[in-house]
Amino acid sequence: MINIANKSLAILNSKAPYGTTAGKDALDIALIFGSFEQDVSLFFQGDGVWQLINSQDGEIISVRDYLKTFSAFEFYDIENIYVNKTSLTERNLTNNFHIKEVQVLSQSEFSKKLTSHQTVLRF
Amino acid sequence: MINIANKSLAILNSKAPYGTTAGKDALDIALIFGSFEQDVSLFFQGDGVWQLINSQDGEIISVRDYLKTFSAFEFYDIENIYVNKTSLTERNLTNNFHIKEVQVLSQSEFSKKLTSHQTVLRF
Amino acid sequence: MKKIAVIITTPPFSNLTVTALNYIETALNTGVEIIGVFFYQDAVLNASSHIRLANDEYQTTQQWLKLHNKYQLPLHLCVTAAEKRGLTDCNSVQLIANSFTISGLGELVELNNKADTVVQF
Amino acid sequence: MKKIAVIITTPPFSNLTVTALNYIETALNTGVEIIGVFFYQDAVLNASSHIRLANDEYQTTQQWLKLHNKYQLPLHLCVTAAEKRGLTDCNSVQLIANSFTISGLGELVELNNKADTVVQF
Amino acid sequence: MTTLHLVRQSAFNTNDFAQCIEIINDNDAIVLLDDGCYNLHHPLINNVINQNVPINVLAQHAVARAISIDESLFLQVSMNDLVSLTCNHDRVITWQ
Amino acid sequence: MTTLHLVRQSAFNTNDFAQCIEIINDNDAIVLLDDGCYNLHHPLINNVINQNVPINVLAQHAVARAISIDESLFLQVSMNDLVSLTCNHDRVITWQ
Repeated sequence: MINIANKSLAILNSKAPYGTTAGKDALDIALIFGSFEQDVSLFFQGDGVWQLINSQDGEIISVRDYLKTFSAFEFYDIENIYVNKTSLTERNLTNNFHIKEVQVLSQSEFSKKLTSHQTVLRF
Repeated sequence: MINIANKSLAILNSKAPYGTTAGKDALDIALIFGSFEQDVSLFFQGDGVWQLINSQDGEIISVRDYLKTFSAFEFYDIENIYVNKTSLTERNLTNNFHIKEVQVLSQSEFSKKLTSHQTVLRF
Repeated sequence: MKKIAVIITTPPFSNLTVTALNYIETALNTGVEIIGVFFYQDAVLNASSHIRLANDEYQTTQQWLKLHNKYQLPLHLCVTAAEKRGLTDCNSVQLIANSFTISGLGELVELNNKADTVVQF
Repeated sequence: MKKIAVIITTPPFSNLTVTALNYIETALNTGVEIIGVFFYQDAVLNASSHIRLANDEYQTTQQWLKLHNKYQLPLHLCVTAAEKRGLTDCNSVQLIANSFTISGLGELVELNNKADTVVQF
Repeated sequence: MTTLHLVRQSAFNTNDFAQCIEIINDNDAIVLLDDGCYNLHHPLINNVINQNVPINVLAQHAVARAISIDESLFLQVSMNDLVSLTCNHDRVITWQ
Repeated sequence: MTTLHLVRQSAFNTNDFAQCIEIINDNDAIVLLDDGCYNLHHPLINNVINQNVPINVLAQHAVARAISIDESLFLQVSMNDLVSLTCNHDRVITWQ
């Protein structure tokens, strides 16, 4: 087997932003992979889609609001951000996100894109 | 207000036995309350009902099998053990339990009995 | 005034613990008597004197200390749950913050009997 | 033979960690190369040298030590996750078992690139 | 003898809210807090509305999550109100 | 390019298995282990059966939980088999 120098990583976010540290822990991995110029993509499914919704403010509940760091994705060359349309619809949510680059995918597109990555980590 | 010398405690078990320590942590509380001659009842709802099912063997997966301690309930004067019938039915489970004293209650009876206790802790 | 006992089961870096702290502080400010807080399961980590959080994160452990000092709030640590998580005082090594009392589940029996209501967080 | 990297996120007293240990031991016994284990989130507690479990419970930390000694299995601890949970080495206090290497998330980048497959537990 | 139910988990993620609904009685009250606020978007909330049980929402927790509260159906409460609610009921059950 | 899905949670308790089913492709395989074994009792397992995806069950984990495995529908596997499965697929996604 040949080792691949830059294996693509998909991070699948499944948890809401404030109730657990999962979203923050996943973000830390994304930023490190970005800063090492690795190919990293972010996926949001289930309650993970809440991480992308506009007008949230964690400071009201004394959370250091890591969602604000999402605006630094461009700086880290993290350009592929995908959200599952079905998860949005189930939650009666519109495409009103706090960052610009989000791509809304149908379930089959979402699955196809996710499994085009060599490594998938889920938080 | 007058302090009540022996406030009744209901412990509501909602988790399967081995995947988390919730069942064991709840049992430890039940046994302490029992040993202090407190009025304690056990309730099983949702995946908590798996804790009562017969023929399990945690030792196969290297768990110290705390379910075996359930047979000591009589010794601790823990006599009220209630299981939610709806939770059993949803899981296609029969009344085949590893201890004898289990009372299967309908949803409304289960709710009524649970809320007849002064304190309810849920694990 | 009502007497409340609180059981905490969530770790210091969880926002659920911040909710519990806000509840307790609000209760104490409004004259409700919190007769004690019992730390069980992952909540025992709240008693660690070695937690290092980033400066801009909510400093949970300092907040417990503040409530303990200001209101003489009793903070009871379940010793079995603590030992399971590597939190022990032995020999020269002190890991548990002074504001916490090392207790067993028997303390929970007492809190339950003394309180009018027990609130689990 | 395939090269596998493993990420663990569950604490030592969780049966999910026992599953991960069994997987790793079985892989090593059958000649699969485990290039490293990365401990993240609550899994950092696996590295605590102060854990006290009842004798009849599965001794997770001893099992990690055994695999480390027998197979030179690299055990990488995420330092930020560890500090958040009170697990630090400072001055006279040593809390982290010797078999673990204190690492950052950069180590995960390396493991991901070196491994054929990453398995998360 | 009424019970206050504290709901702290999203029904999209776990089964806790569904189990709470199995237990809730006519004279009880419910508080949505923490991730429980997401249940305002979940179909199960209609079961509680139909039961005519008072549904309180911890306002700060909903606002932090950008969840709006329909005041014709739900009561916005503060932490002070939550303290009062826990004192005014016979027992508290926490669904988390 | 096939994916191995490790399912470690009960669908009666959390939404993880439902999310797994959203992602699973025709050539994938699934392993039920830990509390994922309870999904043999959950209606969602029929979705996977209908998709003709191989459903492996870690035998020890099911036996410990007193869950019987219908061998006409499911494959009983050992930890050795699980190691092979993780080596023979292009990637592993863990649903926990």
